[in-house]
Amino acid sequence: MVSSNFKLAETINQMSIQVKFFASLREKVGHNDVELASAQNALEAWQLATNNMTAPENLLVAINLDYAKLESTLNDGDEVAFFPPVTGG
Amino acid sequence: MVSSNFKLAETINQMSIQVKFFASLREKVGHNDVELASAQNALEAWQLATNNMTAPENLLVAINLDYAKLESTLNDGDEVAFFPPVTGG
Amino acid sequence: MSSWVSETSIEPWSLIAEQQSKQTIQGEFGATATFIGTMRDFSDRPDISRMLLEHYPAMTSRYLDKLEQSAREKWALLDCLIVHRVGEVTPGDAIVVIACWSAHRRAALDACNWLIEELKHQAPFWKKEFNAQGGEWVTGNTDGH
Amino acid sequence: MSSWVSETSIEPWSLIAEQQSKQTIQGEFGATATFIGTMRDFSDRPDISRMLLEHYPAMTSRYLDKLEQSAREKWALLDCLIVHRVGEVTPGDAIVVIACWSAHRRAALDACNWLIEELKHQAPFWKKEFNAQGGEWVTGNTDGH
Repeated sequence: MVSSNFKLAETINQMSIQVKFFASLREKVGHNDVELASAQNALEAWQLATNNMTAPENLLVAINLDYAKLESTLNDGDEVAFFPPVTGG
Repeated sequence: MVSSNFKLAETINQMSIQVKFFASLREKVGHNDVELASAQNALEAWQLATNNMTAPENLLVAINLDYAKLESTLNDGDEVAFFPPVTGG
Repeated sequence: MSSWVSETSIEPWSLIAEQQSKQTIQGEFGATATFIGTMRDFSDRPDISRMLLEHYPAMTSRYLDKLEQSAREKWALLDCLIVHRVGEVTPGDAIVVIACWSAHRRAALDACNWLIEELKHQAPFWKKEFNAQGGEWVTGNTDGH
Repeated sequence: MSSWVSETSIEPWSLIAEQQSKQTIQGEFGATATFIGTMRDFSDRPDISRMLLEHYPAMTSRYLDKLEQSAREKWALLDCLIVHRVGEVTPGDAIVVIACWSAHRRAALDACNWLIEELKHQAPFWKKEFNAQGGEWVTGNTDGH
């Protein structure tokens, strides 16, 4: 029981945030995917995953596949993606 | 020479105007094509070719394949067409 | 650029593919916009079984050419196709095919939109619809809604 | 209704014809509007030889579905098709195919126009163009002119 509770506490403190980069940002940052153990919001995830690179002005953010903001709060299990303006079609 | 001049005079006095009707107007008037020996304008052509039928309000007129008006003057050799609003496409 | 009237059944996607296969603008065009008008089995009246498409042949070709010409003057089109069916059609048959090719998308989209509206209000075609109650001439084109 | 991403070459007119062959709306639809986006051999830079289309797969399918759903809420569409190419393409290759079917023409035309604009500004696709000088990411979609 004690061991099990201890593990639970550990899980609560240690979030899992998946960070993804696409297109020119992927090349600039130098990697596709990073897993973070904690990040309060998208901005903190950006800072941690890029070693404090300055965020471009036209940076787009998606949390769990929907557009979001840099100030948007992150929760355990979230996937946050950073990318430049889209150019499909 | 005399005979030839006489023929020329005849041609000048006697115009040839082709009158055409389309769609519901063709059915209403009861014929497609009429040739008139003279008509000053489209309205007169309508009156002569339809036995003075009242012209419908939405009547469309084309002279030599271009939209025209009932008051538009006719010249020898002209083709004047009468039809209801177009419904293609 | 081509426009014509067809007295026999038209297959829109084959027509457009064929037009494209004859083009020499590959790499130049970035946009194709098309509109296909197809016969429905209803109008203001239900259960339309067939339709007769009448036209004024000499004026029709002149007007289809004119429409194409005007569209080319208004927009930077690389190619354009207008085909209109005449004669007897049944529900599901294509009535009109319009396709516009351009480098950038607004030209093709706007020209295609303009062409179908102009065609509907200018080109000398008339529809007579038949159902069990008999034939009736369509009295006017709507605004498309 | 269907939307998908294709990793291999797409042939627009066959795709649309095939979609239509699966429909059960014959006699109901009177209008089909389509837009095809095709790769050009130029952009702001000349002589583009190839292009890489990257996307964010999970978000892309979600967004194409969302776009279709929104279009159906805004207009009375009977069917809708959205296909977007990813991977490496060369000039003349189709990049996007949009087709809308409706009873009356304004719905299909307006929905098609709206869908291409929304797709260009919302769906997570990115283009990297290559010419003899190397590769460059396209920095933003234009307003279509």
